[in-house]
Amino acid sequence: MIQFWTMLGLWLGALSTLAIWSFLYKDNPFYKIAEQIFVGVSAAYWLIYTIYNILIPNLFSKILTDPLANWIYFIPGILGIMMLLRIIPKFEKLSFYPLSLLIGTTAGISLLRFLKSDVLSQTTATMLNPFSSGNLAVIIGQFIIIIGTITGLVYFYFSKKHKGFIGYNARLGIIFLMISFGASFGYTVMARISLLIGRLQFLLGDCLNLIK
Amino acid sequence: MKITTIDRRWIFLFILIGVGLPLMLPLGFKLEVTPNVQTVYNLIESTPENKVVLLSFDYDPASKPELHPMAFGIIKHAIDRKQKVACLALWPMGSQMVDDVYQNLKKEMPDIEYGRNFINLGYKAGGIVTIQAMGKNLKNVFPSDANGTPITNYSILNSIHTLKDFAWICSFSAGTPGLKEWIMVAKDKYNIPVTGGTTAVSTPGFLPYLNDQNQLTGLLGGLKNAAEYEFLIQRKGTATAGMDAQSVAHIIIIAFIVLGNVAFFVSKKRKKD
Amino acid sequence: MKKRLFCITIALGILSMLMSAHLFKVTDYPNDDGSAIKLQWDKSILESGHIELYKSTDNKHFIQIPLSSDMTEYVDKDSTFSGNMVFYRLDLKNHAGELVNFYKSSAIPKAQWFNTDKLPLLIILILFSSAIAYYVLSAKQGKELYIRKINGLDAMDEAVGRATEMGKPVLFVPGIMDLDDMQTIAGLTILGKLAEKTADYHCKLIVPVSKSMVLSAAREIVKTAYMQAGHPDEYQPDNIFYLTDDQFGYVAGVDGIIMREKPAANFLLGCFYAESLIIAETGFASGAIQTAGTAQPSQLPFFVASCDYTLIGEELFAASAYLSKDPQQLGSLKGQDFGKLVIILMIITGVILEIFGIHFLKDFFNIS
Amino acid sequence: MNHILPLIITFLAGLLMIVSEFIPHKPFERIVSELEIWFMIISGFAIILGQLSLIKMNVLKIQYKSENWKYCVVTLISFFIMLIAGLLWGTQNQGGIIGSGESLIQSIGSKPFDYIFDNIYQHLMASMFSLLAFFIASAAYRAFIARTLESSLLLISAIFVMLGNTSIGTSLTSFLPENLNFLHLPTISAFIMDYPNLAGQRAIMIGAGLGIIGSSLRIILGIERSWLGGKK
Repeated sequence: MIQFWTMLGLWLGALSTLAIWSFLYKDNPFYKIAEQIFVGVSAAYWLIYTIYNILIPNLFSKILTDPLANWIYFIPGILGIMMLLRIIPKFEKLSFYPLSLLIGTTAGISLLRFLKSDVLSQTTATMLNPFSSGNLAVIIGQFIIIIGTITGLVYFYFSKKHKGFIGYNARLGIIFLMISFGASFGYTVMARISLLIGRLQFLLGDCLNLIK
Repeated sequence: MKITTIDRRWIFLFILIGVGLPLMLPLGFKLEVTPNVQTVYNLIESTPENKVVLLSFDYDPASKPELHPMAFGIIKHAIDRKQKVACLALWPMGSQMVDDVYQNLKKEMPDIEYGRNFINLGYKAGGIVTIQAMGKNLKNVFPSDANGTPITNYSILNSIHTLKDFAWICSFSAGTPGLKEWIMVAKDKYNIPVTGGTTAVSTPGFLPYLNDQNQLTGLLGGLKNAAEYEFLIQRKGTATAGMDAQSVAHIIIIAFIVLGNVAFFVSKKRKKD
Repeated sequence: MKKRLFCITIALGILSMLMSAHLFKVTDYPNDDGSAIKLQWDKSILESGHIELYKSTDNKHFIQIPLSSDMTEYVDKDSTFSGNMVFYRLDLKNHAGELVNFYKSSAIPKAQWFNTDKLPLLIILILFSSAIAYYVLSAKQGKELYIRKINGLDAMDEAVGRATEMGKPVLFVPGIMDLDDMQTIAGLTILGKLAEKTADYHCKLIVPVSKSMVLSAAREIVKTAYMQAGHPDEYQPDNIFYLTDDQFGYVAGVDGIIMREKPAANFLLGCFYAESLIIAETGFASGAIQTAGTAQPSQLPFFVASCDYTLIGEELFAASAYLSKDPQQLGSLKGQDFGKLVIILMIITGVILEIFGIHFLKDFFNIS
Repeated sequence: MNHILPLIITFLAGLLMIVSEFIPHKPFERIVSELEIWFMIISGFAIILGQLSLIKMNVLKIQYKSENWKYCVVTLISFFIMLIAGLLWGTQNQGGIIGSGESLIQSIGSKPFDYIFDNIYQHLMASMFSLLAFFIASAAYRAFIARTLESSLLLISAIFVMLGNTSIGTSLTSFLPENLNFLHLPTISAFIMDYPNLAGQRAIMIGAGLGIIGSSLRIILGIERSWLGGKK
């Protein structure tokens, strides 16, 4: 019995893969079916996931076992229900309250997080002594980092026209951005081909036994 | 110009074939063996017969494509050199990885015998604390193997009391706990040669350990190094096939880029004329 | 004689206490909420054997704290600390396990009201915020503010116009993250402006989303935009819909929509991960004009490669100011530019100081 | 006017988050972690909203027999099968309403929810993800044409890095003598990754960081209120 289900599983996996890939040729009924199954199954998956891993442990189990000690969780519970009330047009505006709490929290957290980890730490990382190494390539490289970062920032300057000295720097900045884009593109190719290798190992190896 | 508007489905087809074929028929592109890989190979090659070695499987299925071929190659090499292989896992799923490698090895190597030259000790929680405890007394930490059979039933671990009795230790590591913990305890404290295999992403973090003190004795980092190892032990495995597929795919992409540029310049010239 | 011996014993005792204070230091852990104590001991202690650490709240009953043998520092985090004195004893044992020596010390855990480690962060925060606030206020008083051209946004009118002519819809994809990502919010702000345009042109606007809260916000934004454009009756909530929370499930759905509805203009603005290229390439194959924008450095190359216009990083956040030309928004953009100027100056000063071996500036702003 | 209270809530929530970063004293840290749980709970409720939208849209399409309506039946069926499987027998780690389905595990090998996850969902995900291998090739073909200075740079740095990362790159330049090591493709590729690439990434990160700081401040101060729909 279990063998049948394992076999069926392999078939389902292979069919799913081929149906998705068929999209590369053109949109077709097989892709449409796979797409709809994907949307349906994954939506239900995340719903079940949320119920079991977020709502039950963080809210329901707390409120049901000891409502008095956990009274504070009635607040997010009520806010959550206010969110749900969007379904009824009359109460639509109630969802603004939970939304404003979330957006305010998000704004506060992001402000600090990006100030710290993206702005300040990247700035201090660029404060380097270009001559710290005896290796010529490293010295050139460190100069490139300093100049590239500064001119890249000039490119993002909005309140001045990009001409003259600023324009010159901004142009240099976009050159660095382009080199950077090309490099990350090239670097990612390997990882993306690996995904295809993984799929083909499943199809050719696990399903068809063509890989030794 | 027709060629600039080439149907992109041709590209898709080329990529599919270019990746698929080498997987079935590995080409075995010549690989330059990097020094770190050669060091790992030499370590195993120079270990005397009948010594027991320890392999730690610190990864889960997500890192299987990269680390599995390494584990397979190193175990095969060690058994070919008549060493005895003990495996354990610091990650819960690691024990299944050991089983998987063992099942595949058995197909290729009839002289492998569970309990005589191979054993799966299974998973133990605790990370670095577990390693330290093994440094004091191995059999207290692993009284039985992964199937629950007492290890005294098998002959393989007769001569092993603590970590120090292993000839070398290798960790296939996808994160924490993993290779780093093994270096800290097994190498730094007990001075046992430690080597390892890591995913390409985490490799840079281990390079500082390849130093004068030999905190790491060689390292396999990513699929490319795994393929080099397969080249050294002369076995075209999944890493070689994977690396071949990578190379072919890269060549195809570059060829199409060149084609696109040629077509662009030809059409530009014609417009001028 | 006895007296002298007594004196020597006392002196030795004091000496050993002084020594132990030097060798085994126990202090309040700084900049915390009073739930941790920092213990440090000298490396020389470890040379003559192994150590065991004990702690007590009443100086009578000691319980052991597990340590690994090579540590010289330990932070005792205990949420039950109540501001009373805590006592610690460090036992030194030889290889046979016999007690050779011990050191005792104590400390009171305290909570602080300001984390002094974060002073540089506060300085920069106040500097940037006040710059932004200053420019917002001066803009409010009617000061003219210039903003440079942002390519992708100028093309928005053209793209919507083209879609209308062709009788095809416009597609907006706000990325796969929830409202807790500022990129999503920035994308939704642009959606508002886009919706005003599609309302003006009477063009169909499709917005598939991947997170329910984004669904609520997007509907509200589009609804208001249609009201402001004077076409509240044309707002169709069902054109803004949820597909699934799953990254690739969402992409599968979006790809399907692109191939079936064949929108003439795609706007991909928000937080994108690996799905960026799948959507952009499918959009290209369908022949749409594509404008993309994200602050994810890893995905920008793919948008640059396969879309007609790309908003790079900060340009995504400048878009709402650019499109609305609202003086307050433009003012805050000017404040951001001031921030950039400060950073460029900091880098240049920092590099010069580093060359001369002065690490003060770098160390000051290095917040762990 | 009914936007005043939400704007005040936003302001206070944002301010609280910022202030608590600098105050280690109780109870600030606790409030922040508590709010994070609230966030999860509220978005947990919101997810139901999304599912209702999904069901409604599909039902409407079926009802009005709009184009491709038959596929909407597939969506609904797969949604409910997965949902019911999860509710009745639970998932790998949790039991469901009618238990953990031990007898089913005996015959299928895992719970129905996990069976669908392992054999359909996971494969769909991996296949969709693997489309990138094809698309990255077609995007490269189209974009990497030396039309302008910018696109030439894009092209050159991409090709160097691509070649440097595989065995072909190694073998192409392996004939070069040791003292010309800096011309080896892997060396050039590593140089591009470590320096110019890093510089570009940094500029984007710092710029985007400032953009996020600016937008966050605008939201906290109530200048940016498009998420509430209204302008003023």
